[in-house]
Amino acid sequence: MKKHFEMRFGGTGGQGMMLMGDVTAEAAGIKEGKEILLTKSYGPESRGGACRSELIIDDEKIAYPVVSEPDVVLAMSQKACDSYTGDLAAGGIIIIDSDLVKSVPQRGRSVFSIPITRIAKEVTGKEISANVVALGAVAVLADVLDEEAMKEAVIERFPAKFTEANVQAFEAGAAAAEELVSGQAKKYA
Amino acid sequence: MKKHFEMRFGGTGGQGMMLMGDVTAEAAGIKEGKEILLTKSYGPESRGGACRSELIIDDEKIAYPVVSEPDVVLAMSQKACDSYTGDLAAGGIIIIDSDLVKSVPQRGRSVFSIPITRIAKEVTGKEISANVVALGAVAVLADVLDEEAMKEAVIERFPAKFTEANVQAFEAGAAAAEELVSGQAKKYA
Amino acid sequence: MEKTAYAPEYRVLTGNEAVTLGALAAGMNFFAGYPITPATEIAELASELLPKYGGKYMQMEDELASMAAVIGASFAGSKAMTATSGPGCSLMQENLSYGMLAEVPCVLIDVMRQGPCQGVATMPAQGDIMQSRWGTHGDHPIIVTAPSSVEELYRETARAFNMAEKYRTPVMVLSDAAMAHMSEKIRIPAAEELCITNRKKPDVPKDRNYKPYEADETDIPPMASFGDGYRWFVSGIIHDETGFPATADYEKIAEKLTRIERKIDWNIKEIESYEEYRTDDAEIIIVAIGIVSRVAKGAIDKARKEGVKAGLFRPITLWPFPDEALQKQAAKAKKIITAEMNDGQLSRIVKELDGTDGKIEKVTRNDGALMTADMIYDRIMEVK
Amino acid sequence: MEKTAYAPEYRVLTGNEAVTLGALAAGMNFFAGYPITPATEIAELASELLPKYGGKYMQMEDELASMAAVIGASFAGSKAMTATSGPGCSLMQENLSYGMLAEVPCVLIDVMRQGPCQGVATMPAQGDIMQSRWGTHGDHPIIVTAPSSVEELYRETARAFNMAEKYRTPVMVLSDAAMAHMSEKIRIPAAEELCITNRKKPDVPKDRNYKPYEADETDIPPMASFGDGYRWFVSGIIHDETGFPATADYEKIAEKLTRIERKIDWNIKEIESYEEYRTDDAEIIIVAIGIVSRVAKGAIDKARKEGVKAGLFRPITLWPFPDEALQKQAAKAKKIITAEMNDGQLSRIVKELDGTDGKIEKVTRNDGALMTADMIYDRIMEVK
Amino acid sequence: MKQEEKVDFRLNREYCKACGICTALCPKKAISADDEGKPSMINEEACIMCRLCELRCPDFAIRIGRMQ
Amino acid sequence: MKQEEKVDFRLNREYCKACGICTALCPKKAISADDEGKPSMINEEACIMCRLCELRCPDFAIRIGRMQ
Amino acid sequence: MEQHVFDRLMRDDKLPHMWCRGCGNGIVLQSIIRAIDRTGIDQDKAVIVSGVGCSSRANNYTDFCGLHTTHGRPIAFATGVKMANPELQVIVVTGDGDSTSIGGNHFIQAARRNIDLTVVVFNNSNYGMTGGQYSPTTPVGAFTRTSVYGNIEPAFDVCRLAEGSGATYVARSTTYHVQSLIKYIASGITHKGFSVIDAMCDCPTLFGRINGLGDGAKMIAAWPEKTVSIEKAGTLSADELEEKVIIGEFVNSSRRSEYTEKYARIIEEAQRERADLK
Amino acid sequence: MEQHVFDRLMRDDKLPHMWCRGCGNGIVLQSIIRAIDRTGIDQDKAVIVSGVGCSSRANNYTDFCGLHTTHGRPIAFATGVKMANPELQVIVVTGDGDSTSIGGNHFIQAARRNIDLTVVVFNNSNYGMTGGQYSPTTPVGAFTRTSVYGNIEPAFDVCRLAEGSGATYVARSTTYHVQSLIKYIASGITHKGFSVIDAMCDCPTLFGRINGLGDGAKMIAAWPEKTVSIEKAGTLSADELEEKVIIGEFVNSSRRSEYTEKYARIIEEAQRERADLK
Ligand SMILES: Cc1ncc(C[n+]2csc(CCOP(=O)(O)OP(=O)(O)O)c2C)c(N)n1
Ligand SMILES: Cc1ncc(C[n+]2csc(CCOP(=O)(O)OP(=O)(O)O)c2C)c(N)n1
Ligand code: SF4
Ligand code: SF4
Ligand code: SF4
Ligand code: SF4
Ligand code: SF4
Ligand code: SF4
Ligand SMILES: [Mg+2]
Ligand SMILES: [Mg+2]
Repeated sequence: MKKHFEMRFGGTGGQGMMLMGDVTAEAAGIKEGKEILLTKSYGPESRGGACRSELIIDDEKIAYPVVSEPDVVLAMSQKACDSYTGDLAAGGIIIIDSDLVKSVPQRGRSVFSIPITRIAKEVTGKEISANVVALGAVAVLADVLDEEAMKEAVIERFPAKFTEANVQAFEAGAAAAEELVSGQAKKYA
Repeated sequence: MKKHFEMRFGGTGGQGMMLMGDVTAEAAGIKEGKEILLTKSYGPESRGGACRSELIIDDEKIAYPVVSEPDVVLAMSQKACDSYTGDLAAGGIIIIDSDLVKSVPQRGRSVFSIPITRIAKEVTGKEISANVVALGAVAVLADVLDEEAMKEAVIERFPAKFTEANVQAFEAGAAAAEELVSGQAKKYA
Repeated sequence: MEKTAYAPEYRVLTGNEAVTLGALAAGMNFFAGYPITPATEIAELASELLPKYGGKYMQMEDELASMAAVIGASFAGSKAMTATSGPGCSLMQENLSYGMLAEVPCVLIDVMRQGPCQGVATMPAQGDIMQSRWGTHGDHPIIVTAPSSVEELYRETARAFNMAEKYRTPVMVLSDAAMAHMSEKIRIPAAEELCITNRKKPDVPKDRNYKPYEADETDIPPMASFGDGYRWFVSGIIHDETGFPATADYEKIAEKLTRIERKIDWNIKEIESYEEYRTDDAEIIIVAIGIVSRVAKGAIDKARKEGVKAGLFRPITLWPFPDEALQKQAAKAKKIITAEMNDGQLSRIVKELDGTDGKIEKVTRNDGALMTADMIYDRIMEVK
Repeated sequence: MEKTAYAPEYRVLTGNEAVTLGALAAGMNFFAGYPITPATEIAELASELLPKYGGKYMQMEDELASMAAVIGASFAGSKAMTATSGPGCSLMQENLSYGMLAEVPCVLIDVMRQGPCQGVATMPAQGDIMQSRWGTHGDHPIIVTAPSSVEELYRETARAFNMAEKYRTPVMVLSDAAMAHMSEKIRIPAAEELCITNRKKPDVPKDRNYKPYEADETDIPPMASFGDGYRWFVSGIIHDETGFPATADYEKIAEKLTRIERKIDWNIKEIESYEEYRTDDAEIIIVAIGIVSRVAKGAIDKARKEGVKAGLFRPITLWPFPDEALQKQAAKAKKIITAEMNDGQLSRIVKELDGTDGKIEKVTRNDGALMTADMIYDRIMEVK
Repeated sequence: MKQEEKVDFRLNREYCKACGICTALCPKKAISADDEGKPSMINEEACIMCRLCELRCPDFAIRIGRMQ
Repeated sequence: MKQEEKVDFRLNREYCKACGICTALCPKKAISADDEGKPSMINEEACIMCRLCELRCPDFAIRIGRMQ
Repeated sequence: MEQHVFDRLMRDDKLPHMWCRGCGNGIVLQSIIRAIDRTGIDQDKAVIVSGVGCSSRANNYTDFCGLHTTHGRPIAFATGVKMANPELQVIVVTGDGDSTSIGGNHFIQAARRNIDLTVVVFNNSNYGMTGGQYSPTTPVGAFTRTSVYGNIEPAFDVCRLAEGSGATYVARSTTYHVQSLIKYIASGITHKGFSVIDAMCDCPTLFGRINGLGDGAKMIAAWPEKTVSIEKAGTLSADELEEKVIIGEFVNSSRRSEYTEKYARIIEEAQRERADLK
Repeated sequence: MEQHVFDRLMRDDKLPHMWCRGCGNGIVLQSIIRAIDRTGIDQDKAVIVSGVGCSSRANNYTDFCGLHTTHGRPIAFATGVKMANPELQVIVVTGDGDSTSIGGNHFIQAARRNIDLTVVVFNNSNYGMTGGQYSPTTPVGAFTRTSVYGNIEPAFDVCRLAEGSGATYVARSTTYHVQSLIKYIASGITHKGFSVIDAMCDCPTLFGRINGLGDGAKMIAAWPEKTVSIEKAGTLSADELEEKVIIGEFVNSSRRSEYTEKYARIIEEAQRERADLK
């Protein structure tokens, strides 16, 4: 497993990209005991257009709080995909919401297309759960993350009454990712 | 003549002590070409009770703007006399308005008593001219000063219509002082 | 202090959150402020949390009023804080000087952003180092601490309250726009670990004998609170031990001004704080604070791999500055490189020290971006 | 400039009068201020004289507004000034930083009084030396001059306007409560002697091509006035050559901030000013400014009578500081004694200089009274 | 509205942020949001040329006039 | 005023600055300035004990009451 | 054909602007340039001064001289500009926080002096730029980032404050009532003296969202219901008025003369005195 | 026998005070301690906060807790004191310059919040401390050290400003009308909310002298003629009122609740919420 790991969750305001950062940081930092450093879009920047959260995970103290070569980029909108994938690390992966991102700047990178928002709608009835679906997918695809820790972090983040829906969303995301990894994901494509 | 000469004009607000400083500074500094440094009571200090102006005259640049051993102190009120004569230089003189100053802290110093305000009233009809009378006296008694230069400075200080009265007041003051110096001043004593 | 719902062992917090929670842990019960990027979230969190613990949040009309309200609240017995950034700091200077002269325990957080003037509100910088000491007119003491991580922001904010209370003085904490908004995992210390300090109270009878500025051998006068039953007076004019103006008395003026400097100077060993990293055999000492000190370590490690003996001296308190400790390092070092995100303010402080003549090099960045390890590494390799 | 009714050859003037008349002689046509002891008489005289010469006096509601109005007036083409003392200076810092960043010619007179806070309003001090450079957040350039006599107050105030216009920057003049209120005889220089400088105006056509922050090789951009026919924009956010915010562009930020420092640094030889007294063979150098430098001469003369080779180095400009000249003296000297009315601010500046390590002694007085020649003399004899 | 004068509704699509103000507040519902949320003239006949759409567009995106 | 009660007009001469307010504004002219300009009770009979002299003395110099 | 007012008075190269989707600031700005246009003042003699805030970015986009100052101080800067050259037409664009919180003092003092500035307050009831905290004009009970328990601070009535301080032209309108908004701003500009136009506008991103008021279109559509005209207001009881925002022209007076004109007379007098001395 | 109020509430060791002969400040101060005495508030729970100016020295002489702050800021300091401990009775003594010039913003904001402070403005129409420059309350035409051509700045009506900003108790009296002055200050203290008493007083040394108004006694004697009661004012025309100073109680309202009380309710609510979480 890579010692220093960078990830970026990009979308538009309201899609819950900030929350994805929080949950992942909690899972990796508190549950897994790794060092983490999380930054987010801030101020006017975050008030329209693309916004993102960025997480660095490391076994050691993290000195420099800037993600410069992300290993994982999630793009939940076309604009996010356009703005946030240019500096992907060699060997890094891009995860896109296949309904919202029409074109991925191709530079020979692994792209995982998942209809994230559509899955959310189908599983929980609510588009707003898209970020939980995405968390499931990310948990599977970013090998630095532990799926169980992530799920727990999701559960703890919300009031109990949402647990069931969230678990479903998370698992659906994870499943979609698993399928892609095992090359069987044709269902939503 | 003493190279470094310090003088202090003390009285109460409204007696024109500030103006005495200005006129003397003008005479010594501009007309006589000496170096001068003038300070005055300031702020709340000058708004009631005793107030003063202090002038240093020297042939060379004056570094330290504080009068510490005045060679001449004029006291136009009892309070001024009480507060302002303690640090008189050895060999210094005190000039008092004999009607307004009842007692002079005696430490073996030359005191010149002149009924300055009374003279002003007699000569010009106005008490306010007392400071001009005092200037005449000072011009005579402080040997660093030139009587003519002082008189000129007085004349220039006021609008032309006051010239006559001021010259009379000045000369009366000078005369009173001359008499004292020549030991004949019994008239007002 | 009661353990807050916000205080489990480990948490992921932003710098601004850590400051607020650190303050609460230290007993903050009053906050007055005016929003400003990048410090705003401290006010926001305070506005939500303080009333939950019986404390008070006041959003004042500006920074002048914020600092004034903080001081007023402290006189009434509160542990009070404000938080701002450069432009607000500039506005607080006059009342901050009141706090210094009138010896008012209170804490001011300055989350530094790129200056001068409006600068760039969202970009980090370290441009307020000199202002934190010299921003206001006249000589005056202050304590300033400059943490370098979210965890340290928590601890140093708490310590700032303790020092404010102990030394009866305003204490400043310098954060920056980067640390303010990034989250790190921190361990929330137990209340005991923080060792809450409270201001010394007078024990004289409640008549007129209480003199608010009469100090014992510690140089720190006990402080009553308004309403305690003492009737005392305090002035922003230089005052004697009674708190009343001593405007005509040179000796009293000197006594007062000397004592307030002394109460810091003589306690420097307890107040000062610094970190050393790989300095044992270091020939090149990097001096860096806050966020820059973090990347400096990377640069040092890299240089050491190249056989260059580099080390880090990180002042945590900037004022008082850990002179002696640095001089000890300086004596052994061939070169000292100050690394900072401004035009060289830290460098000036280091230059002041005896024993540094001719040894000082600097690397600065003043464009709103973070300094990188490479910038420092390159400089090390240049001067080595 | 038209010779004013107030300009015969020699006059007896107070320091505050000299400042006002010097400003008028240099072309001041706008004053905005708020009364404060011991600077008030500058405002009072300005309020009377300015309208006589078609200029304008504005009494603003506070110092924040005063500095703002001064800057506004300068943009509209005026030669503008304000005058205040420590507390007011602290309040002006934010807008002063606007003047620095937006490169606004204007003059600020600080008549120093005993600080900190309200301090003692009528007592002189030299406690604002560091504030004049570091009072506001972020790095920034400024020119500060510290005259030592009434005559020099006149000349340096006039020169302050010239420098402000030439370098497009705020210039500060440090006076003090003693000089402000004492009168000395001064020679009023003829207009030619003062060499009035006016800001460089743009000569580009009046369309949008005028870029208010585009500098030629002098680093000083020509400056239009509002209403001239150019339509331009200026921001207190760090801006590019067009005056518009350059918030996302590190390079432009660095370019701007570097240029405004450079335009002072590269002209240091023209800006800096200092006096040396009996330094030729001096082994002990007194460094003193303003009123203290006067008594220092007496102390030096006295010491020389005792066979001690003392001399005076008097920085007239404090910022930029005449480094090189002092270093030249320092190289020859055995000891350097800084003498000042504060807790040692000048001393810190001198310590920063290379070549002074271990040589610096100080004598300070910070109780509202003037330093005496004897204090300096005694120190000389102690360290000699 | 006179027949011979046609409404000249120009939208600067680059400026328009699809806020929906113009379409929501057109007194005659002459304009309507397209699938990007940006206005287009759907009923020229209805338009009374009150210009409110232009005046209330926060993004300087609309210019409405008459074509001759 | 009842005969048996005499006016107790006390002046703190150290505090009094001889401003003349009390004497100028005494509605009954019961007090008058002495040669130092400081008030003294000149007409006890006239005094109606309105206490305005005390209330308006800017220097906390007057205390007026009744002697029993 | 005459150029469109946008082309004449806006800086096209600076658009699209930085404001959020549906933000009312753009409407107020548009009203300002239309008002300027209507008064026919010389484009080269107009200076637009702003403070700091979302709204204070307005003069970034206009093609006049523009002075973007410090937070809260635009009126003080503008006072200097106007005094130095009274020929200039000086317009201040400012936020509710900029003008009535940190800048409150300059606001009331300039009103008292009656100096000829036209101040347009972009009143969105919160501090937009810093992320939506309550301001001195936030209604009681409203939620913001610093009033999560509901705001307890009573709001200023900007017009009453202006009037109480001495402003000689005072009016209020909203982004819904654009025509009157333009009219009032134009009157303010033509008026000789201190003019205040309280331009009620919306911050959907922050204030709107946290208070569940919907998007920009919804918020703007709500104005007719929230407001009542000054004429109508006269017929309502205090209780009925409690929740309403009154719009209209509150003060339009020429009784007090303008500051720079009075100062010009001082100059005349002083110069006469000086001439007499010669 | 009961101790005299001077002995109970003044610091005898600080007298005689520093004010000039005939200065009205002493009368206002005396009225304040008599008012405090009348309300019977606990001497140990009263804090008198002042700014900087001649008048701001008032609390040097009183035997309460005293906070002598920076120029213009006493209301802001007082806000902190009162919020921190609402049990304290906080009284602000301030000059016209201190409160309506440099401190104007704090004045209007505290009024808006309706925080329970009692502000007594020692209104002598000039900056006494700095030697007599014009202030925001100097009448038009008056001479001062900075208005040698006659003041051209219109004056604030302190009471109107307070009212326009939201103060819930507003009154004015003069040093001549001491009885009503005491009464209003006492009412201000008892009133729960922000109270302003505009205490018109004289600075004979500076303002009096330069305007030829005579000494303290003359100036104080002139008040009856310069003033008109609020009752009488109602019967006069605007022109007749032009030159008059209206005295009386302008606002005395309990409609709006007090700030610290409202905040106490927030604390209750927040603590309830917190308890609910447990
Ligand atoms: C001295 C200072 N304090 C605080 C700030 C931060 N700040 C910038 S804009 C603003 C408030 C903006 O509110 P408003 O004036 O209503 O404008 P809006 O953004 O709502 O249009 C604040 C508090 C600052 N820039 N400077
Ligand atoms: C920041 C600051 N600016 C200016 C001053 C100078 N100053 C002290 S008191 C004062 C005005 C006093 O006027 P006012 O408040 O009316 O009180 P008064 O002396 O008339 O009673 C001024 C300008 C100061 N101390 N601090
Ligand atoms: S001009 Fe009026 S009617 Fe026509 S589209 Fe625009 S808003 Fe609708
Ligand atoms: S009002 Fe303007 S920005 Fe909004 S949808 Fe219509 S055209 Fe677009
Ligand atoms: S009013 Fe007071 S100070 Fe004035 S004369 Fe009477 S007793 Fe003396
Ligand atoms: S109590 Fe009244 S009547 Fe008697 S002396 Fe005093 S003022 Fe005059
Ligand atoms: S935050 Fe609010 S005020 Fe600022 S641009 Fe967005 S909608 Fe407008
Ligand atoms: S200067 Fe004026 S206000 Fe100050 S104490 Fe003297 S009379 Fe009173
Ligand atoms: Mg706003
Ligand atoms: Mg006053």
